[in-house]
Amino acid sequence: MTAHTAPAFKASDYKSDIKPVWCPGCGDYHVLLSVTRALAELGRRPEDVACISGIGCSSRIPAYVNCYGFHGVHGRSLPIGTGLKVARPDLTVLVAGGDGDGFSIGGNHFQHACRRNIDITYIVMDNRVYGMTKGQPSPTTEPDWDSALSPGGTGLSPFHPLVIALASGANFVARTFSGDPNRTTEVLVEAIKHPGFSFVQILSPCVTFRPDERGWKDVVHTAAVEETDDPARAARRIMTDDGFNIGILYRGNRAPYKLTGREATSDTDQLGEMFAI
Amino acid sequence: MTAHTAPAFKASDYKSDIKPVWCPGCGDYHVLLSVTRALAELGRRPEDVACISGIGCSSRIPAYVNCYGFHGVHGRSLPIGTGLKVARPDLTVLVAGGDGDGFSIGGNHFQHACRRNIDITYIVMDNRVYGMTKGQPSPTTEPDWDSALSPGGTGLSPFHPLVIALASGANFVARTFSGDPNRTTEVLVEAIKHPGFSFVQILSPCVTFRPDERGWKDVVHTAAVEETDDPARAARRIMTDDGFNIGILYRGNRAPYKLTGREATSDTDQLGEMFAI
Amino acid sequence: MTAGGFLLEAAARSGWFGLMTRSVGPQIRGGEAAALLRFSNRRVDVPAESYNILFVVDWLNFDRFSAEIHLTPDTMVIADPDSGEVPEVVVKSGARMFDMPVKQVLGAIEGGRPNMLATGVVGGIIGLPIDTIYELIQDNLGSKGEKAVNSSKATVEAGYRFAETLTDAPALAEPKKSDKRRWIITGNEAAGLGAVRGGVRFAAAYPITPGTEILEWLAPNLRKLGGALVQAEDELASINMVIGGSYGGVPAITATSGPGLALMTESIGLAVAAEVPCVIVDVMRGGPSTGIPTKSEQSDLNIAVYGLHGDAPHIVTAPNSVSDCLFTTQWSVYLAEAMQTPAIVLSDQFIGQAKIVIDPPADIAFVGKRLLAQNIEGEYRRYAVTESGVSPMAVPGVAGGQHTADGLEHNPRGTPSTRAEDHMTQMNKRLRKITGFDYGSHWAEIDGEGELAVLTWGSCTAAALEAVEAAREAGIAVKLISLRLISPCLPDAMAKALEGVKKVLVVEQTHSGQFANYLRAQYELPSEVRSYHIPGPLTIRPSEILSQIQDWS
Amino acid sequence: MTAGGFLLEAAARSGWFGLMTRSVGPQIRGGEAAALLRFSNRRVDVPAESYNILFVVDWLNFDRFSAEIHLTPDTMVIADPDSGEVPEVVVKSGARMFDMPVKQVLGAIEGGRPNMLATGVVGGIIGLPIDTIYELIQDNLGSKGEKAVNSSKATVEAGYRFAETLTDAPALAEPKKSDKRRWIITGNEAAGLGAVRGGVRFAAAYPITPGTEILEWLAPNLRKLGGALVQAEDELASINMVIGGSYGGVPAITATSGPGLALMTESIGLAVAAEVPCVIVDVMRGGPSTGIPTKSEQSDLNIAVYGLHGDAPHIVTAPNSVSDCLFTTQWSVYLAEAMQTPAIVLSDQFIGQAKIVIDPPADIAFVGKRLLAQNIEGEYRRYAVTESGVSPMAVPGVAGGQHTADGLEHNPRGTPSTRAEDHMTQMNKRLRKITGFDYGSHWAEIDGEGELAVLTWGSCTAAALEAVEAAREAGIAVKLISLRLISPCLPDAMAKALEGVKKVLVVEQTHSGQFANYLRAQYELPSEVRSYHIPGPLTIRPSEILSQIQDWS
Ligand SMILES: Cc1ncc(C[n+]2csc(CCOP(=O)(O)OP(=O)(O)O)c2C)c(N)n1
Ligand SMILES: Cc1ncc(C[n+]2csc(CCOP(=O)(O)OP(=O)(O)O)c2C)c(N)n1
Ligand code: SF4
Ligand code: SF4
Ligand SMILES: [Mg+2]
Ligand SMILES: [Mg+2]
Repeated sequence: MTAHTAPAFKASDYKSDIKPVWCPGCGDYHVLLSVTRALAELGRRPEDVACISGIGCSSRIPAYVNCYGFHGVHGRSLPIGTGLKVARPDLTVLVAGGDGDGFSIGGNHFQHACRRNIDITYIVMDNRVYGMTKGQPSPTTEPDWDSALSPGGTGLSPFHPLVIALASGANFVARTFSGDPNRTTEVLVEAIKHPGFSFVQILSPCVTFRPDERGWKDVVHTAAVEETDDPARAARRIMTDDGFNIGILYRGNRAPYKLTGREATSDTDQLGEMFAI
Repeated sequence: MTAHTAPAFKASDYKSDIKPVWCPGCGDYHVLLSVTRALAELGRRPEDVACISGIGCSSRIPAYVNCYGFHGVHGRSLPIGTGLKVARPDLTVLVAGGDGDGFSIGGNHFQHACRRNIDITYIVMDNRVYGMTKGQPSPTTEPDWDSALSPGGTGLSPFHPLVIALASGANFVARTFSGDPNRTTEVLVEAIKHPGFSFVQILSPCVTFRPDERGWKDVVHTAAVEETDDPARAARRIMTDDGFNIGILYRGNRAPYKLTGREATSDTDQLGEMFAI
Repeated sequence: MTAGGFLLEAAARSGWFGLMTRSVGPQIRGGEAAALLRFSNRRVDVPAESYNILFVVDWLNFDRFSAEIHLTPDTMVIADPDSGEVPEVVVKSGARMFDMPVKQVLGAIEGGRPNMLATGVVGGIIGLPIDTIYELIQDNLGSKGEKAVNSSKATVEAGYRFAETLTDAPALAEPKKSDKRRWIITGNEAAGLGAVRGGVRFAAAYPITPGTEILEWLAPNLRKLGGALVQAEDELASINMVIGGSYGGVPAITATSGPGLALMTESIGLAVAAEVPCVIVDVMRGGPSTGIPTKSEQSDLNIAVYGLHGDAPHIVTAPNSVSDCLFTTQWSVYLAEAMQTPAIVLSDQFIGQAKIVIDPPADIAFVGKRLLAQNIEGEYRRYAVTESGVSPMAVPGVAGGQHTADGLEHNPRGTPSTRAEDHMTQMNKRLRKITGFDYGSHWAEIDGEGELAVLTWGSCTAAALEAVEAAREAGIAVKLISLRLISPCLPDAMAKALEGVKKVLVVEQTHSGQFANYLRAQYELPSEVRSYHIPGPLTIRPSEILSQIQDWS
Repeated sequence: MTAGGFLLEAAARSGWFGLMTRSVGPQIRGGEAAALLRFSNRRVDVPAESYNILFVVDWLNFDRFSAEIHLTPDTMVIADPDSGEVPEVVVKSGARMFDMPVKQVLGAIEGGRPNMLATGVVGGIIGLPIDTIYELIQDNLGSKGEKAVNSSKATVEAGYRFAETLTDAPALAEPKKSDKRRWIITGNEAAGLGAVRGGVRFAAAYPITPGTEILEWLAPNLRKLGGALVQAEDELASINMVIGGSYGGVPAITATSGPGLALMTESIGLAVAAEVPCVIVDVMRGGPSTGIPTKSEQSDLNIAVYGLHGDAPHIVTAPNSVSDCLFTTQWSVYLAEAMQTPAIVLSDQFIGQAKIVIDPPADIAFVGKRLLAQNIEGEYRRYAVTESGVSPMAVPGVAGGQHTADGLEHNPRGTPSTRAEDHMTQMNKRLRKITGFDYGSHWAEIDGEGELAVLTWGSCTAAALEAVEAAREAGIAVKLISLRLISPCLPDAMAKALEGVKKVLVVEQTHSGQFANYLRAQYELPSEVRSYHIPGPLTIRPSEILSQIQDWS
């Protein structure tokens, strides 16, 4: 864990008093735990943190974190987070949600948020399913997973969020497993601290519609190689990985979106004068 | 050029009698020429071809091609093309448009169309600008290109359409230059013939808002290496190219979306019976 | 299968009609849930006003349901005395309490489950033949092995035995058997079936509560018909896929709910301008925004009618009951195809998800038939100006029909035009198509006569009908007019329906009175109009409407 | 600068008022184009009914403009006899033809360009001081070097010389000079300035004709004020960025046109439910679908008022002239902030892109002021129920104000709730905020008295005002009521405005009479109502309205 002075906050300071709607055993409980621990570790005051989400089981997380939150509409969390951070560069902005919210309906914002490289952290609780709507395939679902909406499976090659993040320009790319909150907390701390757009995919089982994902705890493994700051190397590694490599895979030094230097040089009266003939 | 028997059609058979609205010198004139030539080369009857687009200067192309056409709304050409091809697998479906239409507002459909890998061909006339709305930066615009909407440039790293296409699962990826209609025609013929989703980026200068792009003719060059069917190799090559490599960069053998075997096994009366107690 | 499902099906097999709705708490899975059933020997389309029997597995968070489950001093409440304190609302209701050692009984049976006990107790009280339930258990659990079947049977039997100990139990009226096998169906399933009966062979899907089941019904069943469903990345894609499929000549549909409809409006406008038929079923839920996804409301009327930018005439219909989802969806496919324009079908969570017993619906004649251009000679004009406004459509594959469908304003050939004349001509044509069409008598259901008319639509209809019938029994003559065709409006038909009517009571499930406002804008109504509008989540009950009628008579 | 720009500015510098619009053909660049100017010694807000002077560079595709450029026997047409055949419509008009060897004159001047010649001819005819034009040339072309300046001057002079040869030329009335420097501004620029005057410091942008210029004006100017504009990937992103920025406490805006507004409605509903203020300017163009992007229409009224799913009360305003874009946008920022709700501003292509000379507008007092929660003690309730409906809003950074803004229905704390009571409470609160607000007199512009009232809105206002003034001169008393606040409706204020009015003529630029329908639904109008509605692309002319008034008097 990163060296730090004794934190002024405990994880419980970031826990709200609202009871999650999640099913017993849902992976998202551990994500919540890791987020609160990471915030405590970073020691940012709850009122200086905002957590923005879309719609889905995972997207319920803002209400359970004691910070400013916004539970927006399905797929639009990143634009809300972007607007907030550009308007208020002083805040720590987390954006969180599911694989459906982030890669299906929200897939365009995902690419463009990576490109824009604003200093926010995007956490996707990837359970390879639409949990909230009761079990339809998401972009990350295996092609042969059977469901009512896609009987026999979609037959489509799954979406590779980490490759897309990297190819689009994200500045920090990591994958963790919700069942390992210690490692997840560490990664989140690094992600939040890293300048620019940080993307963290958290494999978070949906025990209700994907009971098979309980088995993930046995297949995840620490990435064999060291993190890199070379996008091409990172891409090669991720394109050929098995989807269960855990760790920080890319920590780049792309220039983040410029948020500073916003001193007023004019007032509205002066602007009006430009129309005078 | 591919070997073929004497074509039954001439390029002019695919040219409609509607006068393009394009500026004199616009690169899109040559794209139109290449498309009609490619169709003639392939010898598909005009009524069996459909050309679908969104909104933008480039998206005006369907009306200028003598085939079935659909000039849809901004950014949604790929879903229209997808629906059409799934409903009518017998047709040759081309989808065409600009970099704004395809990568900005339509960026989500682009990724997901690549994943879905339906047997259609997607042609993007990339001029690195929004031409139709008079010169705003598009996702492929250079970060320092100055404009009214982004004074001094966007500062963002450009979107890499070929990398995204490849990472998302497109089955054929190529780049050509509108100023070279012979090569463009050849590539289009191959793209249309190749099963699954074929993506062709055509560098097509906007002489009005990007007069500098007239210089493209001097910088484009044939890709130094042979085409490949290994996505990882192709990705490495494209991620490090200068954006002006011309040629077929990836010709894959991913399984296309299954469109066949759609024999009815039931009628609506039988379906109703399932509700009988 | 849930206890409710068992009871409904057993009752249906025994000759009763019935209706079941479900209500759940906020937990995604594993939280509190209630099944609400009503039985009768005639078709029922509305939940019960109050309940005769309440079987309680435990009282945890019962308060969440108390507004939906109306108890009276006649209600029998059967609960485990150890399952927690009886909620105050139950005590206050004066309901008759019966103790049953639920946990103890279940503990005594290996594999004993609460749903089977509930089935047994309720089945026993209302007099369902136990053999029918056994039959059902065999049908449903047979594949799980004899052990599962036997423990279920034993649990049901324990329930029946307990039921025998009860006094003054409510009994059902004699069943009305039928030669034809009745159906059990939800509104969402009925909409799916109506779509394919109307000719739909292509669908595009993005899931959303409570519209998902239509899509999930269509996915396997379109395949069986040789058609296809594509799961889209979002609603912007799904509506455009539908437009693409339909442009190819294949009748196409999608289903969604308010938030999804909002995302589709730009492209629905494209379908209007480019004249591509398509059907969008909006299974309405509580709004605005994400609102209350699991509960019903009629508040998407405004967006459905007025939600497209520009002047964009199109069709809006609404099923007036669970089973009418079949007819109205089928009819809407027919209308969309006939007029080459989008049709929005406004269903809602209540009629979409309620499960109902019905007599098997007749196959109706409405099958989408598009006016096609074939054997084209000479210049083809896609948007040719015709008397009806409908122009023969060439679909890909037809030689000589090449044209570009366009959302830009165009001349009759389809070439973009900014001329005032072309704009006016095409606007008139698009409007004429839908205002000049002969909708027959299907535009509304009209029942009875009276100086007072209840004017309503959609899922309020069944409650209004019960209220009107009750009013008549109480000697008040009331007419019921329920609109199935919401838009366009039919001034002449309405004027005829309103002949002799002096007072109109408009009933709808919205907060702002959207339907009343819409009627006021578009129709000539009698001078006395009252608007009864209550938003969701509770369905409007017949008694509420009845008291409005009585107040005004 | 175009000839039109030179003439307008030269006239303004010399003390005249004026208005310029432009019309172009379908070519993206390089096709036919026309600049339409009207000058006066009082402010003009409507294009001319007919034109006194037509200077023609060439006749190619003139037909495209003939519906917009009304010629009379008084019109002087100056054209090169070698520039093609005079179009029939021109011949038929009986206009006076003057030959000018345009090509020859230009050929004789090195670097001579048609725009300068047009400037010279027209400037000469109407009597603009040539020195003012020289001054302008110096200001605009000085940086291009002396040669460019001199050839421009020479071309202008040639024009003046030609003008001197003309007889019976129309002359302008005496100019009205002012001590204060007048402004030349377009409606889109005025909207941008209004936004920042109202306190906007954040914007998100996706370009679309004809809204782009607002965004392009804001981009550099927000920077100068220490604010920021982000170019978004689409309108779904831009509206949500605006919501995010505003949630951070920074007043925020976006501008778009119909297709973009359609994409935004889902998220505007979020802003309603989550109670986040924001402003969306819709610069309307011809609809439906892509429609006629370069031409004006008022047909987004329906979607602006009714286009959100669910019951979603919000603000809709409309500027009533080019310069009122400033006031109305500024006021809308104020309203949105005060009521913590979205405000949609309905501008249109005509007022957005027309260029006008005005007296410098006064700085008005409306600066957005949000009710903030500060020094929070105890439990913070974001959606606390208050008398006004407005709840103090905690913005990030304020200790103790942590909460989750939500589009799901919620209780006062913001926790999601499906309870009927919470739904009703929050629905009432959201509605109360906007119906109970004191809008002062700004809700409408009211002019004159009469038994006949013209009821209109937006860009039809100026034409209606000219028509009403002409009617008065003809002895007909007419009242004008132009609504600036489209939604919510203010029944009391309208009732007062309609006191003594017996007949109402509703005027709007739509095909279906959207405004008339809306008024009918929401207001009590006198029994005699006539609706004059004409869709785009041509702007409604004062004379059309006048003849409606005369017909009915
Ligand atoms: C516009 C819109 N379309 C569809 C929905 C329905 N919907 C709610 S959540 C969801 C998918 C959630 O999946 P994911 O983001 O993976 O979250 P999870 O529930 O799996 O955590 C969908 C489709 C919606 N709320 N809004
Ligand atoms: C929903 C919507 N938003 C915005 C627009 C405005 N618009 C029309 S074309 C265009 C960009 C076109 O750029 P591109 O696709 O690169 O085409 P080009 O004109 O450069 O060929 C935009 C933003 C629109 N028509 N619809
Ligand atoms: S449905 Fe799946 S993702 Fe949703 S709360 Fe339950 S376990 Fe978690
Ligand atoms: S603006 Fe650019 S892209 Fe558009 S037609 Fe002109 S040159 Fe071509
Ligand atoms: Mg998921
Ligand atoms: Mg472009």
